[in-house]
Amino acid sequence: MQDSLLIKLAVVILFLPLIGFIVTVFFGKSVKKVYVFENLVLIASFILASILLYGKLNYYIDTDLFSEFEWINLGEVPLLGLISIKLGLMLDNVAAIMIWTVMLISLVVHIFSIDYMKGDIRYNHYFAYLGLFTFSMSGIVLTHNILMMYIFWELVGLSSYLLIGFWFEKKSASDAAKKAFIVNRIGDIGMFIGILLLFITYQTFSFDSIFIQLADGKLPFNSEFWLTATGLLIFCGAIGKSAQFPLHVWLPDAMEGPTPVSALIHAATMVAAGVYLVVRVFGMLTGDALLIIAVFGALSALIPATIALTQNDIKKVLAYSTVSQLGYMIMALGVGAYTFAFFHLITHAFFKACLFLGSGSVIHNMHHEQDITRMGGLRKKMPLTYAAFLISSLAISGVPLTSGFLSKDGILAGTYAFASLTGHWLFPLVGFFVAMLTAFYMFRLIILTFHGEPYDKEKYEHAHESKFAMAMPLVVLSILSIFFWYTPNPIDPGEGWVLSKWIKTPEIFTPVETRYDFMKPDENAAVDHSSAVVYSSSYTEAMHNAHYPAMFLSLIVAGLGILLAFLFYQWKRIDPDKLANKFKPLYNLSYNKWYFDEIYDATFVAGTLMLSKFLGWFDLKVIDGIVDGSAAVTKGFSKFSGMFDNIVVDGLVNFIAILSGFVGLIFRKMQTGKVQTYIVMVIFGLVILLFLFKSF
Amino acid sequence: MNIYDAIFYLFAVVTGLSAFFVVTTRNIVYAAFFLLFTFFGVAGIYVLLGADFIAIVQLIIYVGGILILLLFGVMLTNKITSVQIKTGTLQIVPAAVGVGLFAGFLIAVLTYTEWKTVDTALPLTTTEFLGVMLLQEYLVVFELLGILLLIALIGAASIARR
Amino acid sequence: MEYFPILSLITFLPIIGMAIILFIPKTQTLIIKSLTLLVTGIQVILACFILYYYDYTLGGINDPASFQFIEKFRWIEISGISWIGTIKIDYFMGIDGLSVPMVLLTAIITFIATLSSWTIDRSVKGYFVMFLLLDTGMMGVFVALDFFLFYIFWELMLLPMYFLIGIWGGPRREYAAIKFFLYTLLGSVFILIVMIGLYFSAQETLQDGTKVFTFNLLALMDTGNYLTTGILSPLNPLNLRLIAYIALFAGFAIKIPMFPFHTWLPDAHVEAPTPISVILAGILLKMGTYGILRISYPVFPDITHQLVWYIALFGMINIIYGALCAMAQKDFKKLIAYSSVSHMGFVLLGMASLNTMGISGAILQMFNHGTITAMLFLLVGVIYDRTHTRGLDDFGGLAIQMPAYTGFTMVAFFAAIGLPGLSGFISEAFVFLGAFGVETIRTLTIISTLGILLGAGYMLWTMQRVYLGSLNEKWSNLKDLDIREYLMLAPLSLIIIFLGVYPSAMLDLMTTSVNSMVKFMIDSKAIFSSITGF
Amino acid sequence: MIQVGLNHFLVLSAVLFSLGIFGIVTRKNAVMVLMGIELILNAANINFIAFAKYGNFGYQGQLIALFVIVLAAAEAAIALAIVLNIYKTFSTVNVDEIDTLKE
Repeated sequence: MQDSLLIKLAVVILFLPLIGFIVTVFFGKSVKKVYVFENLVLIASFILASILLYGKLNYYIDTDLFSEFEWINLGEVPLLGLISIKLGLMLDNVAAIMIWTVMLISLVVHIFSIDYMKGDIRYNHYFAYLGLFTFSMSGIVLTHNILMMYIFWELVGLSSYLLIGFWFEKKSASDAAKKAFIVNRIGDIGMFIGILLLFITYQTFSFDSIFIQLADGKLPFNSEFWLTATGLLIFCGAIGKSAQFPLHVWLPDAMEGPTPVSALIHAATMVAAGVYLVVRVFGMLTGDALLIIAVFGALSALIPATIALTQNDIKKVLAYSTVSQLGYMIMALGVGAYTFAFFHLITHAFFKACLFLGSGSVIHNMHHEQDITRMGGLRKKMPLTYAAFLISSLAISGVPLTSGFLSKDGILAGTYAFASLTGHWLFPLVGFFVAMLTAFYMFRLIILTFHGEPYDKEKYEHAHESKFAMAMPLVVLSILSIFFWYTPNPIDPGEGWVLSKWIKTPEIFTPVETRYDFMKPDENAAVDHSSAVVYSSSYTEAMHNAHYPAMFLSLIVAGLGILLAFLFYQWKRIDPDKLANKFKPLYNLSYNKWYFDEIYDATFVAGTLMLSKFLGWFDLKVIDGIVDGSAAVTKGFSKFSGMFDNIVVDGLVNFIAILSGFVGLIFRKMQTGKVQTYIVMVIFGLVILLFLFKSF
Repeated sequence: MNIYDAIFYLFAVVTGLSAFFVVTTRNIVYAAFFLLFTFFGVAGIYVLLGADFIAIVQLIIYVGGILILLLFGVMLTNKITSVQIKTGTLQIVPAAVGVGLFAGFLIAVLTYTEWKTVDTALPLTTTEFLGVMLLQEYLVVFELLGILLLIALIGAASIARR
Repeated sequence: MEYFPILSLITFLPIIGMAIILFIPKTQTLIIKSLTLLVTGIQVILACFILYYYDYTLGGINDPASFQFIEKFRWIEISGISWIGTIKIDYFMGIDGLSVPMVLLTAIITFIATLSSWTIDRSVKGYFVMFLLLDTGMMGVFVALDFFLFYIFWELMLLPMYFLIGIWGGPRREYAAIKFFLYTLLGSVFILIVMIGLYFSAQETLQDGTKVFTFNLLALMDTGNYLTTGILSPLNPLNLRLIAYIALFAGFAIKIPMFPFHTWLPDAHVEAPTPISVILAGILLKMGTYGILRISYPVFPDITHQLVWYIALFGMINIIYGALCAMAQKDFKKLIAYSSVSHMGFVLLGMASLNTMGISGAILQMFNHGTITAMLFLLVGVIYDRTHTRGLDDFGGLAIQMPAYTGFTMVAFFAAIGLPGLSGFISEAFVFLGAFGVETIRTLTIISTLGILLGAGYMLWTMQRVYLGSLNEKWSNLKDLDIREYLMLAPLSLIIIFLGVYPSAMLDLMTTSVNSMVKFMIDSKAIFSSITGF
Repeated sequence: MIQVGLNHFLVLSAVLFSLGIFGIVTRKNAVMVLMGIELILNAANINFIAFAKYGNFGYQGQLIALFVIVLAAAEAAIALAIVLNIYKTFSTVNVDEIDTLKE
């Protein structure tokens, strides 16, 4: 297998969904069955992605493949020399695994949607949008270039807009779509400025050549501060797209879209793009930048987890848990646990997609009922969904033998090791606390939905297990949530092939003095540059030491969370309502999502609208008023001069006219109408002229 | 006073007098005949000025053409048999005064002006030179005149027929 | 092709068409319309010819040898008028990378505006006569290289515009037309003054060695041609160049329109009939920025360097202020008019950067804004034709009733808010890339990026109010697009998408010129500092 | 008596010219008016030829005189046609009775 072939394969994978989109959107109206084409395209790209993954991991496991072409050539630019902007693909292990994940989840969502969306008036368009999304997401994954990433970044935003607002007849849906796009844009502006900084520093957008120049010591404005700032600005994009605090508000609203879409975009893939972006630029982030990123991650892990505790909408709970889990990943990246962050990204993608599709299955069969307090007892009616949901919940809670346990434990160990090396003990604290909360709210969800007595008998009676097309994806995804796909040893992820061979911590390119202490190369190891281990041995040691304490602690907190959930809701030993009344302010804070929407509405949105209203008024009244005023003054003046003209000047003219009329009356007599008389007069005139001009 | 001068005065008197009669006589037919003499006189003047060809043309066209035409005009517009061929005059006094003054000034201007004169000795026959000029330098004008005449011919016919 | 006067042809073809239309009885409206369509169609073909024969490697700007399709001959020559001396004015046309995109834009937009004019039913003959006259004026501005000729075309376009708004416009048409006319006339006066000032400041050396006063723009760009005593000479101690520059800039800025001279635009747009709005937004606004690039910049490079910060400031104000004002509007057309203000701010910002990326971004933005805004106005025209209302709150749910129409709207809207893959993105990105690279205006650039956000805000809000939501019952029998409307909208959206995916098609046309312009600006800075010592 | 020179011819032509004008102005009959015009033309011709001789213009003066004669012929033809027309319309050729210009 040749590397050029792999790249070509990647190109095909990238563009197949676009073809699917174009065909489906144009023939969506005329050809009823065109959605089949889109599904076939997705199957094809999934197969190709599998081949790609196999080829990459088997033959090129340690080489990154590149391919690029010139997109824009600005020629010989004065002062800067030749500038051209290139686009292209990069295929490393991370990208290969990610593209496979994206394609797999996209495929199962497609298949799930065939039944779920049946009967919708824009059925074909729905699949077209899914194709567009898959295309843009693949672009983000495969790019080697930050401008191209931004391009696909925005395209993903577009497809997300289209899909969230798919049922745009509902005002809440179109509101949510608008909100998602605009909130994402806020983050994107930061990212865009970061890109601008990178470009004016390095005159290129490609990751590799930026890294090479960075390793040579070229910094933005020659200052480490600006390198940190650039990293953080790029991270702004991730804040927006991965719905991190404080821009997380769009994601719960985005649940207005069809549930499979939530599974694909707002749980598994698109929101992961932010994490993926940080993964990509990890090599240029300084210690300070990483620390701030970790803080944002920790906050995003904590706040939505507390909100998820009290939500009653099944999809909202899952949405907040998504934000929380993404916060985990970001935090993990911030503390340097790169491999575990990416690992969690993959495992999370599977089990969260499974959870969402499971909730979709429930919602579908409960006739679009989303309130978990109105469900209950569905375990008997929908055993398969229940099983899948349970496995995924165990995974997200971090129970052993699941994939989630492996990755989450790694992240917690990473924070633990980080704390032991640097003394920031708040990170592991938050990590473990959130792990408990996660276990609690996930099992609250399961118990309220599947256990206990049905709330609405009639709906309960009509509920039934989903058909094959909807059940199959759940099975596939839940099987992928079990440990043995990733490692033979269910308690130590480090022994698995994913972490030992496939994903490695990348080289760090930032100047040594700006890194975390543990990321500085050891003096004795510095000789061996080719080694993939870029952290100092102290980190390896700390990580090793952290492994078992972290694992036990996480087991304990997960168990505690599950136990609490059972106590509250299954066995009803503690009345949640009483507790809620007791801690009314806290409950309200959580129930109302910490009032983020209200605060933003009252400040930024209202402020902008008021400013715009004011400026609209200002423009109409003041600026245009000045224009009209000057026109009025001119007009007044012209009126005056008009009067002057009428009375004085025109009076004079009229007087002359009257005078000449009078004279004319006299001379009228001379107008005989006979030519000859006129000639006589001419002659007299000539004589007079001759007399006047006589020169003698 | 040489013979040249004498001939000049002769022709000048003939021209002037007959012109005077043209404009003063009441009978149109007489006026036409006096006009004939005027043309003759002018032709003589032309000869004196060395323009023999022009003089002949003057005779042929004016006398042979225009004058006959005018006579026809008289005949056609005055029914000879019934109506007198005499014509009235009008505003003689102001016209006489005006024209007199005008003529005086004109003559004064013409005589008091210092004309830069070069007495060129022209060859006796001018026909050949005129012919060459007409067909070479002034060919376009010549052609245009031809067209003009044609147009005048057609125009006159069409106007008269209307 | 060497000596074929293609520029004159493309410029005066509409006049010929106009002359023919004058002889057609006014009841034959179909013939008149078809003839106009034919004329504008030929213009598009000629523009394609120009594109085909255009040499990408020639720079233009200040070097007469690298202009293309040059037509130059003595046009007016009056010798010996007392103290003015001999007046010699050239008929001088030629194009370089700055003008080629504009010529192309003019041809395309005019053609599409003709299609859009099909619905005009009031005194059709007069309308198309004015329309074609306007066409000549616009095309002429973009190909003239002699200031005098430029000015003539500039003014030529004013009058038909006045009538087109004033006769075929909406209810407040007289007010809007007069406002437009007076405003732009004021600008023209400024330009005229500076033009005359320049005329008496510089002398061009002819081939036979004699020196004459000149309107030739290329000669005016050469500092060596200025008389020491000239009013606007760099050597003149009075330093009137700054004032002249500001006057000239103001003259062009009114056309852009730059804050605070922009208020004619919303009125003119709202009252003008759809095709005229299209031309107004698509072409006329570009003349201001084109004039600055073609005349203000190279003739006054010294002052330009001094005032760059202010240009960027006004660009920023345009972006933010226009966007915020757009957000407050309730009338669809007014909203788009203010969005034009905002988008033209990007052009100003890009020009202020004085580097390759910024200026190519600005020119590209001029082209893209021309196509995008034209499309937006056409889209408004489509529903206005059907419903006779433009209130944003009068609609809702049109996406259900008119899916194809909504599809086109999506393309235009997302292009307007700079979505990658559509043309608006590239130009905005280039503008920012360029402007960000200049240290003095970096802060302004960062503030300007807010414009992207606000743009998304008002566009999506409009989208929601007009197209999404439940269908307003009043409009339940609206028809979707017909063939003619497809013909107008499809080419524009194709251009938008094509340039979004492959911007090099347009950028390659201009890069050489932009590079030589930037080089010229840098070089002239050195020249000026050596002359005047500042 | 002085030698006959340019001035003599010029005076003669001036006299002829004035008489022509006098004729135009005073005569009632349109045909007579035409005759006056012929006199004026002749006066002009004399000037042309005189200057041709004394002003060193070569033959051009004579040529112009020739052209004038031709024009006179054309003019006479047209004018007579008009006179005939007037006669048909007004039944008179007396120009003093034709004063529609007054209104």
